[in-house]
Amino acid sequence: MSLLVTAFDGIAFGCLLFVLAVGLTMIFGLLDVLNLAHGALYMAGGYLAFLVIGEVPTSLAVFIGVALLAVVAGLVLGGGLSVAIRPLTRRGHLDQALLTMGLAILLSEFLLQVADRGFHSLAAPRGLDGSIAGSYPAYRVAVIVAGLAIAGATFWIFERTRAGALVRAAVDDPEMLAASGVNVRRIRLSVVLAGCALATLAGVLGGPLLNLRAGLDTEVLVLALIVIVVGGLASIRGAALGALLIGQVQTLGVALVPELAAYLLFAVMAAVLLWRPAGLFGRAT
Amino acid sequence: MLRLHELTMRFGALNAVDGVSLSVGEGERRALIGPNGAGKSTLFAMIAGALRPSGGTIEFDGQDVTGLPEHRRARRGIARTFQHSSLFAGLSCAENVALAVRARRGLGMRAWLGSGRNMDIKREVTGYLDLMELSEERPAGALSHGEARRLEVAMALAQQPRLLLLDEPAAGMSSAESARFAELIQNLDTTLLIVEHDLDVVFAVASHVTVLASGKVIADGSPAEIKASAEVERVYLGTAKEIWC
Amino acid sequence: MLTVEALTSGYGQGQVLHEAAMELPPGKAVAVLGRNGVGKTTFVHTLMGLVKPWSGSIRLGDDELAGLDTRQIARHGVRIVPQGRRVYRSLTVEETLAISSGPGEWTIERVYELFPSLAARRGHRGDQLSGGEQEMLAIGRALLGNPRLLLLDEPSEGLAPLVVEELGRALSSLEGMSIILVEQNLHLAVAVADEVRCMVKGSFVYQATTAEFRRDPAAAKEYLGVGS
Amino acid sequence: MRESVMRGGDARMSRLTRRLAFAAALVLLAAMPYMLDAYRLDLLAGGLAYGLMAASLAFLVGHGGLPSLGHAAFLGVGAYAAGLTAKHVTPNVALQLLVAIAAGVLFALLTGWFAVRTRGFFFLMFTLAIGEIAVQAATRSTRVTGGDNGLADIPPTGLDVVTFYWWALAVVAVGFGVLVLLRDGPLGRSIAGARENEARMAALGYHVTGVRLAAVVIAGAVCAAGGALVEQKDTFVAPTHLEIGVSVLLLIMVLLGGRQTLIGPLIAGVGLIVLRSVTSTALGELWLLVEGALFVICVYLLPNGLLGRRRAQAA
Repeated sequence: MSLLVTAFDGIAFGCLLFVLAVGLTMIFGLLDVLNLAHGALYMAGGYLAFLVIGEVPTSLAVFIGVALLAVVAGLVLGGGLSVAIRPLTRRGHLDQALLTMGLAILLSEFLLQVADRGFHSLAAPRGLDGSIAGSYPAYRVAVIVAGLAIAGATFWIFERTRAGALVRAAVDDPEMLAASGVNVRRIRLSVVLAGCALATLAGVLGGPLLNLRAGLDTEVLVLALIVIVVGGLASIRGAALGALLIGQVQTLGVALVPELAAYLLFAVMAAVLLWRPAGLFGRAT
Repeated sequence: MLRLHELTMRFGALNAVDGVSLSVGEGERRALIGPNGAGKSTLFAMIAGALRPSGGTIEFDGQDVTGLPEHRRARRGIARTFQHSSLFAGLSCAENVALAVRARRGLGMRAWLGSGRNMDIKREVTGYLDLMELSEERPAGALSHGEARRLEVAMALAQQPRLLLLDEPAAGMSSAESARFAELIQNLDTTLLIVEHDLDVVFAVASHVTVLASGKVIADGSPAEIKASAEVERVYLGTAKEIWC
Repeated sequence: MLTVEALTSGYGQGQVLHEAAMELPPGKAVAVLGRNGVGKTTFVHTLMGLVKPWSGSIRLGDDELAGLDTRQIARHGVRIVPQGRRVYRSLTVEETLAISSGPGEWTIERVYELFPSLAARRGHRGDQLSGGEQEMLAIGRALLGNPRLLLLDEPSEGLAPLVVEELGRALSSLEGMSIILVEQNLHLAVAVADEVRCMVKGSFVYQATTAEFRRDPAAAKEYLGVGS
Repeated sequence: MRESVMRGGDARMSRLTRRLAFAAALVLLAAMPYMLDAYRLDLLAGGLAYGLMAASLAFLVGHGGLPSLGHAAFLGVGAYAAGLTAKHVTPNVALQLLVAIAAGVLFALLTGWFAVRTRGFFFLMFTLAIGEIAVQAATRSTRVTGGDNGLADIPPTGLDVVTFYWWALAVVAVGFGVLVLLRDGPLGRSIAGARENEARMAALGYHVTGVRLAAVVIAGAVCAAGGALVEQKDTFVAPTHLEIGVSVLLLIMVLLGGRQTLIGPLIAGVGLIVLRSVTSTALGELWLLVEGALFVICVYLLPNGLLGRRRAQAA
């Protein structure tokens, strides 16, 4: 039974990881930029909510309002990010990664200065702070529902709409898309904005699950990176599958073999890289 | 010395190279020609070891090397140049060639070398650079196109290969450059296999010519025979005379 | 219609086009012929802005295209069917055509009429198509932009003879469209083109109507054949 | 590379001047105990250790073209190995150092074996993940490492501040010398070759994966030596020593000093550690913000680092 609960926790965690990783993987697919500020964006969402509503439970409406506020913040930060990386387009991958890492430090340290360096956690909104089916926390179920809804919406947009088709085409062959007269730069900008907004949204969603603290940005960034290493770059399916897998590995690992949990993640990543160097859904280059 | 037997490479449904058998004798200078998509580059990559064939065997010096990785073939004496100059752009010309010399002498992984050996290597490097008319200290990334092509060859020569594979060495050269280049190649005494579009270069350099079309060998002979072959003219000019009034 | 003057370009340090000059009469199809590696692909890539011109001029009607980026050139009504087709691998036929479609006389239905076998595969992704179907999709994608100038780069490469014939019929039916066709397959080239240009070492050295070209096997032998 | 490009025909002469400068700097540093008080000497020893680790990272990133985002893991491996040796085996600092280096080599082989098979972004991500996983491992393996509280009760080295400073200086000088010699030797050139063009290296007969792995092992071993010094100086090591922040600090040193050189990051390392300590009372936790800003400024304005820029102008 407790194992089942843990597995369920893993699903909730996996959903959270997906919301975070999907933006990371698409920004990479379209811009060829590894956004190491993605973890800091997550943290920004969480701290924004903490600064607005504190640690006391609020009504669901207020919580949702804060989540929307975080989305707006994500859009703004995403705009800043795409302006910041533009001068470096010709400077190679390392410089771009280093820049986003520098921005991540600035952002997360700024947040820690504004709040403080202690541990904080958001409270689940009223109505979702109880438990269902005996003892399972209702908020985790809500995260699963929200995660699945976001995943579903993402899939629908990418796979069923014209906008999604344009994004996929821009990943496949941006040059040919430009040769059809499409403004590829605008598509890239939209994806950066959407990806960053999803990251800050994930920060609010995850607020009641993971403690807000110094170092949170790197921790979630690394998990999201492992997700896309495992799933394959620029693949939505890969991000989804990777997120669920890593969510389980991490949650079950920590519960069952706490001393080995870290190596378990490494082992999964190494195994996938050896077996399929481009990730489960990645493209061989 | 090099013997290909029924060599085949499939990409999906396409047979890029389709049962090619071919042998190159010691000291021969063989050119491979054919229209785009004939499979020349694929064949080349298989001989060099960069691609694993889907079928058939490659024999070098009487031994089956089909399964050997590229760097092991290089050590057995197969050297290649690349279709698009593939140099160490940030390193000097001398360092480019020195990497090849040290690799051949098995010194590439040594932590340190005595000055005697270093001088020895330097002398050898200078020799190859002189042969290809290049200066030592310029970074490879700053060379003109023709110079870069010559540095390609200098590096391959520094491997002292028994078989030298040249992949479109004259591509992008001016007529004057490619004529001078053909002269330089003619003076080498290595067994050569060369893929080249510039037919002037091919006929100036090659002792034998093999023509490939749609992955198959369609003609094989001396340059004179190839020039006269109706079959070769057909693949180059289209399927038939019927378009001519 | 299209006037190209003294066009030079290349990759990195390697110059490929040497003062290439040609004219395309409005509504005509011109075949660009030449041996491997003479710069035909670079020529169409430079027209499309995929390779930046070093110098020279590309005038389409009254517009100067040299120096514009690919998207701007596309906005001026140029479309390319590239070598190797480069269809979007993760988009279905239907999706590819939908995102390529602009206002004008070409509609998705009309593309399906031109290539019935494409209609049958409308739900398949680009990487699930055969070479011939990919070629048709690439052509359809270009046509939906209602191009003033259509660039075709070796459409017959790697295709079976029957498929090439079907392509030839389809392309011949585009009567009145301004086309530059790079081809190795002389059959297809003379079937589709009104005029012929031959390229040697990055420059145009020969021009003739297709009819004149067909009476002049010596020219073909000189510019395209093996003997010298 | 860009460096070897800039070395013109006067390479031999500049090598001589460089050796002289190195010797002079060494003499000057060795004389520091007669000029500085114990506190500053201790600080300088720490700075030198970080400088050495920055140089090892520059070897990997600049010379090897292998951009590691988790180099602090090697610091941690060296520090924990030295600390555990001190605690359970021997008080001999040299033996502790050797164990640390051996641990660094082992860790480099273990993780590098996977890492060098990846390219570009995968390498970045992989090293970042290795670094983070190392932190977790150090935190969670409470029985061995003391978990979050760090490895406590490490017996002191028994060396006084001056003697320890000389010991640290000797280790840094030798470590740095080894890096320079290896960079300029055949293996170092092969590593540069693998950075510039892997395909060509394979065609020349090199085992590229092996060459790349050698770069990781060299950098890892030298960094572990630096980690051992850090532990010996403070007789303490905790998971915070491995955190991404430390990797970032090392990267800033590399960027600031210029990734094409080894000496630049060494100097930047010493400078940054001293600067951090001097300003720590004034800035407090704002230091990390300063660090982030420094990082961003480096990427934008100093692609070649302070030293690299000067060299480019001189050439």
